[in-house]
Amino acid sequence: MQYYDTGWISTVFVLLIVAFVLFNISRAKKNSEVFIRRIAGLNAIDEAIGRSTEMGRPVLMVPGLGDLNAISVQALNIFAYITRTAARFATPIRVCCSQPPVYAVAQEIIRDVYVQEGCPEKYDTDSVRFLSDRQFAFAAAVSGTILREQTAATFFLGEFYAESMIFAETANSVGAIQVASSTENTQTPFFIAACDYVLIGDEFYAASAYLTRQPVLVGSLLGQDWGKMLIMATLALGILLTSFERTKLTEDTYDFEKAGEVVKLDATRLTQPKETTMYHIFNPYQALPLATPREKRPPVVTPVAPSGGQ
Amino acid sequence: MGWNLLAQTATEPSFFNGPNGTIWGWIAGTMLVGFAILIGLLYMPAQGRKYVIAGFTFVCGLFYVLLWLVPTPHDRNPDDVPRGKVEEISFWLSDAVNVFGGLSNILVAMLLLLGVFSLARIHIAKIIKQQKDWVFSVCLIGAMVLIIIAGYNKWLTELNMDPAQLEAIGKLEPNAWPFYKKSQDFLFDGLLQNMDAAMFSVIAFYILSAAYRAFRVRSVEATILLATALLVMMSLLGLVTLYWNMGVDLITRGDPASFWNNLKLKEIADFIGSSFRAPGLRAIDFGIGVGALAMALRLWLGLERAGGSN
Amino acid sequence: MFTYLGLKFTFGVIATIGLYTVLWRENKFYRFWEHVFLGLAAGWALVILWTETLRPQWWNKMVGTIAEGGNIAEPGFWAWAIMLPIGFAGYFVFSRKHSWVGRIPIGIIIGLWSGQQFDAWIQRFWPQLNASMVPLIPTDFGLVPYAAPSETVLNATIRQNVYLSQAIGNLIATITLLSVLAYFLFGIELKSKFMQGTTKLGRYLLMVGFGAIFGSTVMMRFTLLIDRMYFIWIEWFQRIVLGG
Amino acid sequence: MAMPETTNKMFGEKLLSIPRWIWFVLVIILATIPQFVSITIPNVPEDSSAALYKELMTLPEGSTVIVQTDWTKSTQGESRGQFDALMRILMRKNIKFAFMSVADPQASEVARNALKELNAERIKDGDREYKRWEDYVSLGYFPGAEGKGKEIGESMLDAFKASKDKDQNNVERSVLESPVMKGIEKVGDLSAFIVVTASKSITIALERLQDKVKMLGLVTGVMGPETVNYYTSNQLKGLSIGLKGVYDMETMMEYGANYPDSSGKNFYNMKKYTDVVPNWPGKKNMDRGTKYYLTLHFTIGLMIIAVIIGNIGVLLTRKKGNE
Repeated sequence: MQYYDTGWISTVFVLLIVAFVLFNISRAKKNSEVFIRRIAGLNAIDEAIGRSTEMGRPVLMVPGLGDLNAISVQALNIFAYITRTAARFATPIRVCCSQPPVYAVAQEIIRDVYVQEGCPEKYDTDSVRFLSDRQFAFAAAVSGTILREQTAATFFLGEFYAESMIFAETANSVGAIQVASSTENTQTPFFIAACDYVLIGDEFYAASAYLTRQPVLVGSLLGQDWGKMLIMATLALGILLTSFERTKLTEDTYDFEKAGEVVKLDATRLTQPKETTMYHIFNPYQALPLATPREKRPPVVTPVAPSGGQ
Repeated sequence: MGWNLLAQTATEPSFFNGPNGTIWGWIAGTMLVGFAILIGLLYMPAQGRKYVIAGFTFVCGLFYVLLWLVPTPHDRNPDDVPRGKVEEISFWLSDAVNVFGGLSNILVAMLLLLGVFSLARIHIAKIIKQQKDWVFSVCLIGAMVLIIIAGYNKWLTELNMDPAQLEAIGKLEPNAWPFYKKSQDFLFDGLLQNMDAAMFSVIAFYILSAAYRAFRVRSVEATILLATALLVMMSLLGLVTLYWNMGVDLITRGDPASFWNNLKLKEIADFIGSSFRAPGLRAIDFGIGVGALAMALRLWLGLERAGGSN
Repeated sequence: MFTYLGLKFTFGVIATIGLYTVLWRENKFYRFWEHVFLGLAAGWALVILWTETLRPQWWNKMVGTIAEGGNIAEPGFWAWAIMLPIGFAGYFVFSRKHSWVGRIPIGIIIGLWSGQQFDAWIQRFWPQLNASMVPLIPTDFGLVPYAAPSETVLNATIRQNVYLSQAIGNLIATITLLSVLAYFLFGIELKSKFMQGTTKLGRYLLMVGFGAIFGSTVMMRFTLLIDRMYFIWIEWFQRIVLGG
Repeated sequence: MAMPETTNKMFGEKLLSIPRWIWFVLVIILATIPQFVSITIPNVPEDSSAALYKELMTLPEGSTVIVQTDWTKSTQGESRGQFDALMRILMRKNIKFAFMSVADPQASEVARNALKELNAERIKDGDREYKRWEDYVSLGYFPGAEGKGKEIGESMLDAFKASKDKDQNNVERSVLESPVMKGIEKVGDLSAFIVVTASKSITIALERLQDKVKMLGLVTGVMGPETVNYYTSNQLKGLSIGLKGVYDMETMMEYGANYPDSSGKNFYNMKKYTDVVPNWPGKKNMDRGTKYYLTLHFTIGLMIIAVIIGNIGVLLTRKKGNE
């Protein structure tokens, strides 16, 4: 971070969101009876599993192409819930991973679920699979799996790219119920076109709180809401301020290189975008050159390798 | 800086480094110690475990958090000497980025074997048990072995080749390539790359069928989706745009300042883009961004166990 | 046709067609190519694992490298050796008893990722916030085209005026932005008609955006198909088979 | 009276249930045949492409840029065209460039091969050959875009101290000694940082470098919608999106922007800029983009027709239902 001029504001903004989340988590630990609005796609989960139980066909889960990060971890959290339900009905499951670390985490989470449900013997190590870390090899393999095993329910949750269309249409062609979500906005419309239920954007992060009602998750969800409201408020304020300032006549202009030195113009004119308060807040003035320059380190002499060096 | 393990910028010798070939002892020692600690961890009491993992996660995260919070040195040159304590820390941090930046790649790479191992295990088991489709498993394993041999063969051959010869081979026509190069090129460029492209282009078919099936005036949402998609698609076609705009020009009689110019296809598309698509996506991204931030916070502070199913 | 290139292209085409057959239905030919594809992908991953990642990023840093004439290009930092045991710990995931050790490398990866998010959030969203703060009050009420605020049309030297059409566009953009954001508030019970309306509107406006994305994505998908057809018909059929 | 209704209904149901394979066959045919004819289609370039063209044409001669290429065979349909157009401009303006890639280890090799062909084309046109080491170097492949992006932002010297390339006498040397990277210490010393990508790698680069250097992008149609946000918020100074972007570049290279043709009227007026940006007369400007753009018309046309047919079907059947 650069703190000079208005540079510190962004940091404070993020710290504020962080504070919201932490505060709400601590609050929710006391009382987790919080309202969360209905999310259609998630209510469909049980229906989907029920259907595949009747048909005796497997449930397919794909945590996307992403590396091990919040998105894939979140996807696995939802899959843990799905697996829990599936385990109760002894419905076969398939988890197809494209990243080794994600695969490792998936292995452990899914096994834990079966253990917690008291049926570790039902857990088949090969039901969680690593296919390929190569996008389209993965796509080919997954659609092959869908077609051969005739999955009755498919869950595509996580970071999906171009392959989303391949998965969705293939699953659609075997008549599977599909619940899908991609954090990549560019893929969401394709899921909307081809899937039965789609979690849009943020709903994906709300899912685990919605399903499990864990205080930590619920609290953090509320914190996120506060964060979004902070953003909305900032936007509203900024828009109003900018709108009025842009109607003001002015004679001044600012030199952005010289830390916003004021320069007089000969004629009055409307305020320019760059002269609004909001622009200044979001674009700190250039820092001036160092007052006391740093001294230089003497150049490094690269030593010659001893004769032992190969 | 010479004594700073994490600032691997300076090449002057220090306790932490040594020229190639002289530090095998140190390397072996470090590995032994590491494995010893690992074995020690296996006998760690259960209640302590989660603190170990949380500790690792926290420390690794902390580095980047500090990098963010500590003021970044302003116009720093590589041979500058810090002027004070704060700058010393910030210099040290920005040097250490070199090291931390690489860590997760190395770990992910080391875990890759895990994934490939599980893939191979499944298919070799199929072959041994002569299960359904075991022949295809043979193809899979075969292809894998072939490309590994060809790939490493090429790499090793070119590694031990003198630059001039390599350059000469680089100038050759593909038909005149030596075998080692042909074999690798055939498997990688001839098959793998082409299959990538093929699978990628399959999407076009699916998009067509999905659009035909899904883009129907069933609900308000579907209709909106359909209408905008059609408009934007048309605006991508130079010919359509041309004739559409000709039509508009009939209304405006070619007056560039006429209001009706807004009906030009490109203007409509731009309008949709800037007034609906861009802000819509932005809003989703704000949501996702806050969600990811909160999740990162939870994971970093160990508030949520990956796969928070307990 | 029977030169190296000829064979290479021919097999490329056969593989392409093999994968295309899945459009008809799942069949043995597709299954064959699917498995070959998987095998090659996995094998190749193992090749570049060492040549592209571990060797340059880990091994060379650990043992150091020698430049021309035996001088040190890079000294070796032996401490990198610790990465091997850590990476190895990941393989305990298969052991029922000690699987927790496998969480250590995972924990490190997640930690490194999480730490970066705070700065990344600012870098990514701070300018976007600012870009969303657009003026709504027009200073010029002329009915000029949406595209008009441009120097070439109005030969103004600096863009000062907010034109009516611009203001309208900005207003709609603002409504979209705020209502979509409102749609993603989960913890608030929408009692008031207004809020319910807003979120509904938000969802509709989202659909406009998604429609636009669909439209613009279609372009690329078809381009890739066209490129494949070029490969099959021009590069292979015309040049190799017909030898044109 | 009911008779035509029922026939309508049956017809409508027919329209609703056209089997997939018919569409598939049609699209294959339409994606093939137009490739054998060559017509140039009229075009109205996008703003973002125009901005990109203007920025590229105004780069100082002899300056150095970094070209981050993150595309391979699978997206060459779009990326190759963009890369070619970009390279043609850079080479004609004698701008030195350094390749790097973060998305795929193959990317830099694919780029080098493309460059080889372009060089052959230049020699055919009687231009000087673009020489490795003097005019361009390859910095290599860096997995872990995030980390690398940060390193580059901190210091070019550290970020690329390990990168090697062959100099004119085939000797492996540090790229930092090459004429291309001479005097480049901070990323700000580059005249631009250009990303040709088929993935999110441009976002990652933006997050880490946008405040330090002028960034330009050439992305695939899919990445377009989300990347264009960065263009509108002025984090990206210029952006070419997908095949349309390629065709825009090629047409502007042929006719210029704000630039009068023989008849004296401008081929295209840029919305954002008044700068007169000339064209490259007598050079090969129209290439892949032109070839594919015509075919694209037919395929997208088919798609539009498919959607329309489907909806006619819906309307016909619905009419009966309401009776």
